[in-house]
Amino acid sequence: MRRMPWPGRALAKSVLLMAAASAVIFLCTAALPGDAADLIAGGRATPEELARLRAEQGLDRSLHVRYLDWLSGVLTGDPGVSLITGRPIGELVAERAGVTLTLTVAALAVSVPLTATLAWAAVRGPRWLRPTANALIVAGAALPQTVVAAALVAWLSAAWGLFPPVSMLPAGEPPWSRPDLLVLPVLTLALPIAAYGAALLRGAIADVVVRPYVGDAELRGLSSATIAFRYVLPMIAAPATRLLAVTLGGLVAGAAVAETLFGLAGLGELLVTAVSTRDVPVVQSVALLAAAVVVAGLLAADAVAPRRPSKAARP
Amino acid sequence: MSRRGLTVRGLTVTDRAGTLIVDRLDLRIVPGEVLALVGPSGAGKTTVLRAVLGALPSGLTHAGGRIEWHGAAVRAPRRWRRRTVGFLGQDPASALHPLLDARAAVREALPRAARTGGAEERALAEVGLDPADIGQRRPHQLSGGQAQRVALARALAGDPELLVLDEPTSALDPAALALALEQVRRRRGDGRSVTLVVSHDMSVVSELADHVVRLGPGKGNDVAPRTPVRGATTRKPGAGAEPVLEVRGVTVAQPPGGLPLLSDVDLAISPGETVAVLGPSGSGKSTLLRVFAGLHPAEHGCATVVGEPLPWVVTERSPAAVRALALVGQNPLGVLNPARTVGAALARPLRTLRGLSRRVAREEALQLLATVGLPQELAYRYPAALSGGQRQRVALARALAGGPAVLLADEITAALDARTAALVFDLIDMLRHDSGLAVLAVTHDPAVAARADRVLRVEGGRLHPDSCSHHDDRRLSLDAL
Amino acid sequence: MKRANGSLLKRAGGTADGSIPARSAEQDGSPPAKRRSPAVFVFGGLSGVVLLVALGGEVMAWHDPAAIVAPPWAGVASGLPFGADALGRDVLARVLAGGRDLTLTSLAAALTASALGVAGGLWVGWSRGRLGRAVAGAADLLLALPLLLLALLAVVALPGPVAVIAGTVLGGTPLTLRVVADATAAARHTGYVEAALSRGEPGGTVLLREVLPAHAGLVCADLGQRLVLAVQLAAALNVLGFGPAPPAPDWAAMLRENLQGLGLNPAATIAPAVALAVLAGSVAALSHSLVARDGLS
Amino acid sequence: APGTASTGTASQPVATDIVRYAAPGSPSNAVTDPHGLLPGESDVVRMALTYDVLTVPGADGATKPRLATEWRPDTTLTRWRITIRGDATFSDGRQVKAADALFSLRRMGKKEAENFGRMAMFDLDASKAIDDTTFELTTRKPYAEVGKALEGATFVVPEGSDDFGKPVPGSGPFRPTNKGGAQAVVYERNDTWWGPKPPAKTIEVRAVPDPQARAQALLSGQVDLAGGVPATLAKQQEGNSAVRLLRRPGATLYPLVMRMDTKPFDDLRVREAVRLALDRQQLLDTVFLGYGEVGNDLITPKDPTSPPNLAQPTRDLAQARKLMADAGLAGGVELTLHTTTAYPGMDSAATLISQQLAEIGMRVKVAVEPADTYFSAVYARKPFYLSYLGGIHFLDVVRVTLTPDSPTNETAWKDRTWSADLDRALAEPDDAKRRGLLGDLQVRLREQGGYAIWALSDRLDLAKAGLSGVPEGIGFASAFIDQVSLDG
Ligand SMILES: Nc1ncnc2c1ncn2[C@@H]1O[C@H](COP(=O)(O)OP(=O)(O)OP(=O)(O)O)[C@@H](O)[C@H]1O
Ligand SMILES: Nc1ncnc2c1ncn2[C@@H]1O[C@H](COP(=O)(O)OP(=O)(O)OP(=O)(O)O)[C@@H](O)[C@H]1O
Ligand SMILES: [Mg+2]
Ligand SMILES: [Mg+2]
Ligand code: NI
Repeated sequence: MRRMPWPGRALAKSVLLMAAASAVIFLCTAALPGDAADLIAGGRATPEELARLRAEQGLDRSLHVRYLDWLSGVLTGDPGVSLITGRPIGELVAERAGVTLTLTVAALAVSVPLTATLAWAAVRGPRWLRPTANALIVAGAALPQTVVAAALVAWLSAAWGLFPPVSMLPAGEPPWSRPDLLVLPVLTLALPIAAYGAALLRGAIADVVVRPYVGDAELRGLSSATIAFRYVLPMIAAPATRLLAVTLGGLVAGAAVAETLFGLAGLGELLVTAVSTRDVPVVQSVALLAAAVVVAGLLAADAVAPRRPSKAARP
Repeated sequence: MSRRGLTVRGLTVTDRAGTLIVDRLDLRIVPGEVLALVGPSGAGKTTVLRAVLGALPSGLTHAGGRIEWHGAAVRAPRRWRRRTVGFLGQDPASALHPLLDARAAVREALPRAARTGGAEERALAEVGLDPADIGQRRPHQLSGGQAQRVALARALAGDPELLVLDEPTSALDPAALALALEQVRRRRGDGRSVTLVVSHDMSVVSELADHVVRLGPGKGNDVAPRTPVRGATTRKPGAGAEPVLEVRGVTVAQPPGGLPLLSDVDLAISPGETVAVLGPSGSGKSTLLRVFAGLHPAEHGCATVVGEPLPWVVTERSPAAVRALALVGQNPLGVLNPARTVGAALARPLRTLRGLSRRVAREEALQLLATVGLPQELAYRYPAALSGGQRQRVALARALAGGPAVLLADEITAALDARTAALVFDLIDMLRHDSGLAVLAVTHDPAVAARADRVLRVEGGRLHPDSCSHHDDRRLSLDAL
Repeated sequence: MKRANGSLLKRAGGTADGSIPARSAEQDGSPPAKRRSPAVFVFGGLSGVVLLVALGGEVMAWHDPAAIVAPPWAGVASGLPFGADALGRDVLARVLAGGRDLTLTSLAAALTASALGVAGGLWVGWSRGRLGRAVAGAADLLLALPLLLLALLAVVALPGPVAVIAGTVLGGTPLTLRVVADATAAARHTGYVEAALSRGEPGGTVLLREVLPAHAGLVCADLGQRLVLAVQLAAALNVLGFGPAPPAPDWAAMLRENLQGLGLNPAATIAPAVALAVLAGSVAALSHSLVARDGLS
Repeated sequence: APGTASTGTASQPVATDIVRYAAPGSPSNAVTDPHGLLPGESDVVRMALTYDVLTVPGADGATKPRLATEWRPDTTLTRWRITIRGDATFSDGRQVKAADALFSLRRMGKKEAENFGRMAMFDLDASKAIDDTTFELTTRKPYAEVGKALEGATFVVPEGSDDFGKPVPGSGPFRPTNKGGAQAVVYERNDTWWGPKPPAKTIEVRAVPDPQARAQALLSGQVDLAGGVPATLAKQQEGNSAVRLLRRPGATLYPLVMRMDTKPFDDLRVREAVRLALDRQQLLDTVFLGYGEVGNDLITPKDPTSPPNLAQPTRDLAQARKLMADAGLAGGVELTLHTTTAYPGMDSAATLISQQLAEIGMRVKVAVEPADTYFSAVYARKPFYLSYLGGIHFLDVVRVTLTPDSPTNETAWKDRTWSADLDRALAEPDDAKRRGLLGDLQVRLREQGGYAIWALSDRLDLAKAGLSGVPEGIGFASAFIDQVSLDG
C-alpha cells in the first residue's frame, strides 16, 4: 500500500478529524441529561407541552437527522439558530469573537515566553532552583483558575489598586480600547496556562538535554540561547507545537472562567452557558471552532516533528 | 597581555566517593606547541580535558589545582570556550546534532565573518570528506570515521587558539589519518596555537606531539593489564571444520533499497577463526556487520550460522541463530542505554540468552567485568560515568555474555590503548581457543589485523582477501614507549 | 563442534582471576550507596510529609471538621488559626481532614492516565502500522474536543471519583501518548535499542527495559502533569456535586465554598488553595526525586 | 471577581444622563422573545424597558395600572373588560391597540411551556378585541385576580409579530440601540412615551452572571447599579459612604420541600417535627448573614393576601422528638436532602439543615446536584430538597406547585377541599373577603403542607451614592428601572 504524499495526507487527516470531532461533540451534547426543551421548561411543563416544545425546536427528530442537518448547515455557512435565544449562531459568535480573540492573543503573548522560561528553569536552571521551579510549576498549574483570579484581584486590584477588579468593556467600542481592563483577565488566563504548559514541556526538554550532543555543544561553549533554540527547540518542536495547539483550542473554551469572573461576554462564556442550557447548535459551533484551531495546530505539529529516517529499515 | 598558553598546576579531580581520578597533574603548553596526553583507559585523560575546559561532568569534582590561560584563570569558561577553543570529543558520532547536516555542523563553529565563500566545504575537504556528497548528510547517514572527521573539521574550522582533541583518530583509516594529522601539524610552531590532544595511538603521538604527558595507570580504577596468554594464537582452526558463519552472494545497499555498497560478498568463518576486515572509511564495513546482526536487510544473498539458515530480519531468526551472533557496535556511547547501570546491561543477556537466574546473572556480570579488565564497582554506574574505553569494554562484555559463536566486532579496540587492547584480544583469543569463538573484526588497527588468521579488505564495493602487508609501519605500538 | 556455553565465562573469569589486583577485589560486594543531591532529599522528604498530612491529617484535627464553632466567616483567632468558614466551622480542622479523598482520587487518576498514555505511546511509537496511526488519530481527536464537554459527560455517566479518573484519562492521556510516541519513535534508532533487538529481545521487552527507562524523566514529568489535571478536574467537578457529600471536608469544595468570603476571612480560601498547590507540587517533586540519578537530570 | 473594594481605580467622568446597570443574568442567553422563557433578570429588565406591560406590581405587592388603565369583570367574574391607554405608540409610529395586547396574550398562551403557563386561567380563544382600546378576556373559571394575572410579564408587541430574530417595535419607555454588541445593551429614552418622562437619557444594561463581579463593577465605578450582590460583600460595604445598599425584604426563599406522598413525609407529624427542629435564626444568620428575616412557613409571606401577625414557630426539639416518636421514628430515619449551587448559600443551607435535623434523629445525607439540571432532574421529582422561590405571588405559586394535577406539584399537595376553597375564594368579588379567604388557605397550607419556609433573604443591590428611582418591591416589580436617575 502506498501512502499519500504529505500535504494530501495531512488534508485528508484533518478533514477526517474534523468530521469525527463534530460527530463526537454532537453525541456528547446529546448524551448529557436533559435537553434544551427540558431546561427551558425548567421542569414545570406537562409532557404534552414538552413534546410540543421539542417539536418546535426540532428536537423530536432522530439524532442523525439533526446532526446531518446541522452539518449541512455549517458546510453551507449557516450553523443555524440558538435554541434558547433564537438568534443566529453566526451573529452570536461574531459578536464575541473580538473579545475572546483579544484575550487569547494577549494571553498567548504572555504565556508562551513564560512557559519557556519556567520549563527551562526547571530543567536547566541553577541546580538548587530546579526542584523549586518544578514544584512551583506543578503547584501553579494545580490551582483552580478561580483562585488565581481571586489572588490577582486581591493583590493587583484591591491591595495595590493597579487594575480594575472587573472588566465591563465600554459598550460599542473594540475590546482593546481599554487595555487596563484586560490585564487581569489576561493574567488569569495566561498564568495557569504558562504553568501547565511548562509542566508539559519540561519533560520533553529534560529528555533532550541529557542527549550527548547537547553536552558536547556545551563543551564547545555554545551559549545557552544557541543550545535552547538550535539544539533543544527543534527536537521538542512537535510537543511544543502540539501543546500550543491544545492551549489555543483550550483558550477559546477555557476563557470561560476568566470571562465570567471579570464580566466579559466572550466565546468561552457562550460555550459554557450553551452547555449548561443544552443549546446544542451553539455548543457544536463553538466547540467546532475550537476543534478546528486544535486540529490545525496538531497538523502543524506533525509537520514540524523531526523526521529521522532509520539507519536501517526494519519491518 | 602575556601569551603564555595553557598552564595546569596541581590539578586534582575526585569522584563522589573521594577516589582520586586525577592526582596533582601539572601541564604547560606554550603557543605553537602540541601536547599529547597518553595513558591507559580510565587513567583520567578525558577528565583532564574537561577540567581544562572548566566543565567536569556531574559526579566529578575539581578538588584542587589551577588552570590558567595566558597566565590568568578563566573567568567565564563558556564564553572562553566559544571564542578560544576548538573541541573534539571522544564519541563524535553521538556528539553531532542529529538534525544538522555536515555542512551546518561545521558552519556552526565558524565565526560569523568566515561563513562565506564555501568555508564549510573547504573545512570538510581538508579532512578528506567530499563536501558535495557528505555535506548534505545528517549524522545518522555517516559512517563512524566520517562522523569523526566532520567533528574534527568542526573543531578546526574556526582556527581556534586552543585546540582540544580527545582521541581524534580512533576511527580513521590510514589515508584519513594522514590528512587529519596534517591539519594539526600545521598549527605547530605558529607561535599562536595551543593544542592538547589525547590519543592512544603512538603514531599520532609521535607525529604530532612536542611533549607527551603520561597519566599513570590505575589512577582511575582500572585493572592492570594481564600478561598475554601465550599460545592462544597458536591454535589454528581445523581446515576441514564446518564454517560457523557462511555467507554467499550478499549485496548490501545503503540506504536499504538504494545504491549497492557492497556486492557479492562471500565469506566463510570457521570456529575459532579470526577474520579482520579492513577498508577505507565509509566503505561499508559497519553496514556489513549490521547486516549479519539483523539490523540492516541485505538486498541479495543468503547466509547460515551454526548450520541454521540466517534470515536477514532478526525477528525471523531462530533462537539459536540469534544467540550465535553478537555485535559490538562502533559507537560505544550509543550502544549503552544511559538509563541502565552497567550491571543491569550485562545481566540482561545472561538471563535471556543463557537463562541464568537473577542472582547468578548478577554474579556472572561482575565476573564479566573482571574479564574485560574493569573493576566490579563499575557495575553500579551509569554509562555516562564511564571513560570511553570502559564503555567500549562494557559493550564487549555484554556481547560476550550471551555466549555467541561468532563475535561481530566493529572497531572494538578503537578507544583503547595498546595494552588494554592487547588484554581484550588476549581474552578473545582465549575464548577462541577454549570454545571455538569465531571473530569477524572490522578494524583500522594493524595490531588487530596482525593477530587475525585472515585479513579481508573492502575495495570498490567488494570484499577481497588482503594482498599487502598487515604491518603498516606508520603505527607503532604504545608498548614501545 | 565446540560451542560457547555457560561454562565460557567461568573459565574466562577463572583465567582472569589471577591477574585481578587486590585493589579491585576490595571493591567487590555491596553496591555503593546511590548518591543524590541534597535538594532531592529535602524535597523528597518534604513531599513525603505533605502526602502524609494529606492522607492522614484527619487524626491531627482537634475540632470535629463538621462542627460549628464560631460565627460565619469568623476571622483568625486563638483556637482558630485560620478562622472559620461560611458555616462557622474551623478552617484548619477542615484543611487537615480534607485532603484524603482528593489526594487518593487524583493520584489514582494521574497514575491511570499516565500509565495508559505511556503504554499507548510506547506501542504507537513502536508499531508504525495502520492501527498505530489510527490510535494517534484518536488521540488527536480527543485533544480537539473541549475538555469541558468530556468531563461533563464523565460526571454524568460515572460516579464521582471514577469521573475524575475518566476525565483525566480523556483529557490527559492523548498528550502523554503523543509525546511518548515521539520519544519512542526516536529511540528506535538508538544503538542500545538496536543492540537489544539484535540480541533477539522481543519488542515489548525492548520497550519496557530499554526505551521506558531511558525516557523516565519524560514520563515522570508527565505524571506530574496528569496529577495537575486531575486536581484541576476534581476541583472543577466539585461544583457539579463531585466530592464527598457535605459536611465532609474537601479542599476543592472548600475553595468553592469559601471563595465568596474572601473579603471576610481570606484564610479560609488561602489555606485550602495552598494545600492543593503543595500537594500537587510535592507529588511532582517526589516523583522527580525517585528518578533523579547520576548522569540523568 | 471577589476581593475587597477598590474605588477609584477606573473612575471615569460619569455623564449624569447615563445610568449603567449590571443585572443578574448571562449575556449568552440574552433572549429577544418577550413571551417565552426569560432566563435571567437582565432579560426581564431589557423587556421592561422596551415594551409596555398591562399591569405592574407595586412596592406593596398591590397591582398597579400601566398600559391597562382599567380591568372590570362581569358579575360571573369570567368575562373581563380590559381598557388600555390610547396614547401609546410603538417605535414604528403605530398606535398600540387592544388587538395588539390580545395578540400578545395569545402568544404567551401558546408558549405556556416556556412561561410556566402564565395564561392558563384564560380562555384566550374565547377572548376578543372590542375596539381600539378595549378587549374582553374570558377566564376558564371565575377568577377575581385578573389584574394580578396580567402583572409583570405581559409585554405588548405589535399584532402579527413572530420573528424576534430582528428587533420588534415596542412602546416602552426606552428603545434599544444597536450599540454595545454582546457586552451590553444601550437604551435610549423614548421621548414619546406616554408615562412620566424618564430622567436618564440613556440606560446601559449588562448581563453579568457572577454576583461578585457585579458588586466589584459597582465598587470600581464601572456601573452605577449592581443587582443581586452577595451578602458577604454587602457586609464588607456596610460602612462605605460611596455606595448605597438597597435591601428588598423577603425577595428570595429556599423552601424545604417534603413530598407528602412519600415516606416518611406522608405523616404530618414528621413534617411538623422537621418544622420544629429547624433553628431558623441560625439558618438566617449563617446562610444569609442576617440579611433577611426568619420564616414562619408561609409560602408567600410578602403577598398582600398573606395573613399578618401569625405566631412565629420556634425551635422545640423536645416536641419534635416526641412527634418523631409518635410517628414511629424514635430510632431515626435515613434521608437524602438534595441541593445545588445554583443560588448562593443553597448548599450551606442544606448542610446546616442536615445538622439541625440530626438532633431529632434524622440522618440526612446532603447531595449537591449540578445546577444545570437541578430544575429538570430534582425539582418536583425528589421527595426532599431545597427549592427556590423568588418574589412570585401566591396565586402563581398555587398555579405551578399547588394544583393537584400539575406536573410540578412538588409536595404532592392534593387537598380537594383546599382546592375547592381556592376556587371559591377566586370567585369572591369582594376584595376584603377574598383576601381573608386566601389568607386562610395559606394558613392551612402552612400547617398541613409539605413546605418548611425557614427564612426569607433580602434582595441586596448596591447603588452608587446619588442614584435614585430604583424600584422597590420584589419579583417583577424590581425590573422596572425606567425612573432611575443619577443626580450629580
Ligand atoms: N561522571 C563520572 N562520575 C564518576 N566517575 C567517572 C565519571 N566520568 C569518568 N569517571 C571515571 O574516572 C576515570 C577516568 O575517566 P576518563 O574518562 O577521564 O578516562 P580516560 O583516561 O579518558 O579513559 P579512556 O581512554 O578509556 O577514554 C574512570 O575510571 C571513569 O570510570
Ligand atoms: N542512512 C544512510 N543513508 C545513506 N547513506 C548512509 C546511511 N548510513 C550510512 N551511509 C553511508 O554508507 C556508507 C557505509 O557506512 P559504514 O558505516 O558501513 O562505513 P564503514 O565502512 O563502517 O566506515 P568507518 O570505517 O568510517 O566506520 C558510508 O559512506 C555512509 O556515509
Ligand atoms: Mg577518554
Ligand atoms: Mg564503521
Ligand atoms: Ni615545550
